Amino acid sequence: MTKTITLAKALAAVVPGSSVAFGGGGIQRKPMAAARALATADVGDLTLVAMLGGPEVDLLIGAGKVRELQFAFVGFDAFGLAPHFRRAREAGSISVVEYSEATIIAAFEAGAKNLPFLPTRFGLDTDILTTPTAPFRKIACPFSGEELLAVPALRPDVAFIHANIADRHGNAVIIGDGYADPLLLQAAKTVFVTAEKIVDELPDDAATAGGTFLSRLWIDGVIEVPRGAGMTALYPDYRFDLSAVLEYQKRATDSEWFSAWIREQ
Amino acid sequence: MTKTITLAKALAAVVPGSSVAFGGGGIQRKPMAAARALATADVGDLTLVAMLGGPEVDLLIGAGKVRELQFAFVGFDAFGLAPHFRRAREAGSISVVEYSEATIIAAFEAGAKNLPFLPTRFGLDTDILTTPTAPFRKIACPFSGEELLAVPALRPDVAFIHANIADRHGNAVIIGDGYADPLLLQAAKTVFVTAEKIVDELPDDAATAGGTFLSRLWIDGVIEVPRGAGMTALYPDYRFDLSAVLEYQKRATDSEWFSAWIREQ
Amino acid sequence: MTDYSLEELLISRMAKEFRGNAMGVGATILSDLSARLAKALHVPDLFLTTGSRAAADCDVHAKALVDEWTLAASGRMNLSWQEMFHLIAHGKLQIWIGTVQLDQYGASNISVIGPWAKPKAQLVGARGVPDDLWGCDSLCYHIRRHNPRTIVAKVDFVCGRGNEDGGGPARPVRRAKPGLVVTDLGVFDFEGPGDSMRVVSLHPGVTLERVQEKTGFTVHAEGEIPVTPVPTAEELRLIREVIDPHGLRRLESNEGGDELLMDLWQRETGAPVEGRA
Amino acid sequence: MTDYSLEELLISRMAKEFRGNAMGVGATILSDLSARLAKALHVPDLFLTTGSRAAADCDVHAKALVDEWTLAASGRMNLSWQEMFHLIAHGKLQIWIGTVQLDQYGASNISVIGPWAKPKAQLVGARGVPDDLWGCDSLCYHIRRHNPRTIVAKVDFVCGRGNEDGGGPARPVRRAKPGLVVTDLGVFDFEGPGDSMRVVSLHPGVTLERVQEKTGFTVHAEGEIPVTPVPTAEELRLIREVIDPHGLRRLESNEGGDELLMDLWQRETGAPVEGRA
Repeated sequence: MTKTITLAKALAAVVPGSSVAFGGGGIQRKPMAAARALATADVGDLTLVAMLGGPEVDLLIGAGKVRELQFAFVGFDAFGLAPHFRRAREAGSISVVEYSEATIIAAFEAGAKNLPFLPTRFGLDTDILTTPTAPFRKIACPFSGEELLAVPALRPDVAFIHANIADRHGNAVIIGDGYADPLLLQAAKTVFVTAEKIVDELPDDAATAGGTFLSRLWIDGVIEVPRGAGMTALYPDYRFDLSAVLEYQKRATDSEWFSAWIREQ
Repeated sequence: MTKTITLAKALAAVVPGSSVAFGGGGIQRKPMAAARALATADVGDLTLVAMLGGPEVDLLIGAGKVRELQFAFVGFDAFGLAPHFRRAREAGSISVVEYSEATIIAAFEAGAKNLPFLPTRFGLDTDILTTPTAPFRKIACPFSGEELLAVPALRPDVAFIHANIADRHGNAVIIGDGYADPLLLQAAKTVFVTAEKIVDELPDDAATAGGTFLSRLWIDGVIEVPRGAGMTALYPDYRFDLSAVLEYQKRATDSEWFSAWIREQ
Repeated sequence: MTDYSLEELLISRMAKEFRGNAMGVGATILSDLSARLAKALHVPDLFLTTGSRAAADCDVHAKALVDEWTLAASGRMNLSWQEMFHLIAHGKLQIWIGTVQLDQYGASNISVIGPWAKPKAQLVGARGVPDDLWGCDSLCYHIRRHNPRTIVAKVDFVCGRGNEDGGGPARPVRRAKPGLVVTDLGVFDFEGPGDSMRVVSLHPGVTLERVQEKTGFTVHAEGEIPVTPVPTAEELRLIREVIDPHGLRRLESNEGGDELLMDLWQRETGAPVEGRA
Repeated sequence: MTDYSLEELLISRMAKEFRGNAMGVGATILSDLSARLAKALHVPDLFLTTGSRAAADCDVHAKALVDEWTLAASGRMNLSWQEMFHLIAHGKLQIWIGTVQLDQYGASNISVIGPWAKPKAQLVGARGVPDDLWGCDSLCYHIRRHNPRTIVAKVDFVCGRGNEDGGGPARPVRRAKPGLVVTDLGVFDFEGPGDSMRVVSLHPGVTLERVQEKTGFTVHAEGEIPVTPVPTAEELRLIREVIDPHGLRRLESNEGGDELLMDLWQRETGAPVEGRA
């Protein structure tokens, strides 16, 4: 039973108002091909979900596709801030729900467990609890009475994860840092994996054996997209494209440059 | 900084009244050498914790070391029931706290997260909630109101886990089924790993790469114990010793045979 | 018609219940063999976790007493128990549970016989049954010997919940209903009055009278009762040549016992068993 | 006395804070280099997760812009983020956070400048700071430019909590206290009146007056204020030859910028950079 599909077919699962999540972190292993395709698709009013957002989030904000962003971080790691995200926030043109890393992981983990919430201690006593959109509630431990934070489950409608390699059954392997992807995978209602390469059977070699295995039982479709992480890095396939990253940061808010860039796929 | 110690030194961490947990499952990868050494040590009144108890639990009950057992299963898998466990329960001579697999995993996971409890849906509507020693409480989800089960954390004082291989830093690899050991490892206050072999550096080969890696940060001591799983199986090092298993089941409650067997290490 | 054993009939019948893109967990020999048969026959994308979580999503192999040695080569992932329970929470589990007691509303018990506080017989504990209850569409059961001590009016300890409360209060996640039951006499479900046990089919040669006599309550039966379909030649070939050439299924028959175990062990390991037992 | 840069002074000072058998997480270049220096010098069992969780518990290597390529060979585990947060929950984290704002009671902010609802400047978001707060003994901070906009009376958004509530209510698990702070002017802690900021040492050539002038509130100072110890020859050798031969630390200096980045990139990859930017 093959789960190999096209990117177009995967994108069709995103409808106006959908919540769409992206794996990877910062400028590492971002599903850039999927995000760029989504930016030119006829669908908007999206809620984006990303623990550590990067250019994929920024370009969708720039393309006007985003109503709300649920995030713990958006940036280009050591290479600076995200231009469209900055501009949109400073203009007040998108809604945001601000998590921390551990609280958004708890939200994914609640989804992965098919539970409505999970308790955590992370985030207590900080201002992520004080924002008008904060989704958290304080609860008391039913045994000890300790004050804890209840984090409601996040169940994104569609998640895109980029992997190094996948098989036709829908299994995939991430060789580098898995970030929150294994939990996002389990929390999302529909999951698409873009992979550099789709093979008949995953190799059982040292390179993939130390990686993060994503089971076909969680995955609805796999799409072969060479260089699917675009200008972000995919260990060990390619480093990030530093000139492209720096150019994007400089020029992204130039609308002419940006609309040409978005289409150049 | 080596974490290599002796079994005697590890056993000294167990004091009267300690809660002691064992990894593995049924008759797979049981820390039998550690359990047999504990059975002849001058320490009793123990609380044993095992998701899937096997001969290690049975022999400690037989040796009169156990006041209370916290468990989801005790048996010899396809090869029958545990003789001392049966006898002790039917005589009412030990206290038991009965979990299911998922609820004891939730208890370990709460411990792993350093939280006082975790919610779950598993176990609802069954009689594990009705026993006089049941540790659970029903709670309402603070968001949806859904009835859930709160499982308090289990934090065993000492855990013994048997692994295929460990390094002197305290890292270890389990090649076969990890059972609940990765979470038990994180929940227990003190963790000892017995391993077939201790090496300077863990090999980075196909055999170990697919296994479960246990980090030195969780582990207080590693002990080299060849055939440390005794008559239970350790993939891929040895199959279980079927004649020994069957003999134990037949003769364990013969006190003369049993006290000779316990000492025959 | 080819000759077949009761175990072969049961495996063939049990195999029909699996669907694809989900786990078929083999916690007992018969459930394991039935999942393997299903995958070999008509559910190629069944996700097997027979024997070991470390060799999950493996291909169909011959069943062994120690499966890891044969399954590891084709196992596609090392499935952690944590992830397994996440899969279960998402309804991706299918299982035939080998139960000790089963009652008229489909509650099951593998923990204790008699009062829990001081049991007449301590069995293995509730194990994963209270969990499977929240991760399956339905819980299917097999019972080796259908008699009034195994098929009872009310179980002594509820591991898997039955229908006596009509499925319990309305909840966002529905608990599994008791599904099919196979015994040495027939196939049953819980579509009788008040969701109680009902005869689905009787094995060749078994009468309804014998079932009633061997059951601790009155089993509902309606209309013409079909005969349980017997295994096809292809099913028998797969069972005998592919998934169970050593004959582990005999452990579930009257042949079961230490001698058969030792014999299977010798076949499997090639080594003569030491004369310790 | 050997010549040294400010960054080298900071790395040397920061390295002194690590203890063994716990993680030293390098989320910024300076924190990463300081953890590597600590491991190379005096904390051999420091658990590094520099650059990538997939190459965790690696040996000391030369820092690179893309660390995975160099660290993977010696990384001992693929540390999942879930397990990382379990380790953090058990207090096994040590981190120097590069903060944007820090206030007189040690609260930190990397999320927004100005009102959260419509910020004057959107930074990166709270990231892991609200979490580290519950997994460290203390949260240490570094700030590149000490001035009244970075060291402020009160942060605009609390990512890491400060001492203004005396540590908050009594709890079974204590939240981290603000620990040391290093800036381009000196080293500070929060042992001043009411657990407010206090001068620990001033970097060579820096006066207390300059610190007061550059701080958005009055920093507590008492007695003879020591000079921050300067890096030893051995520390400088390790920094320059072992952990940062390419000189990534310069990104934290006034030299930082696209040109330096491109130069480092070329050294690291050996390839000339395409003239796209």
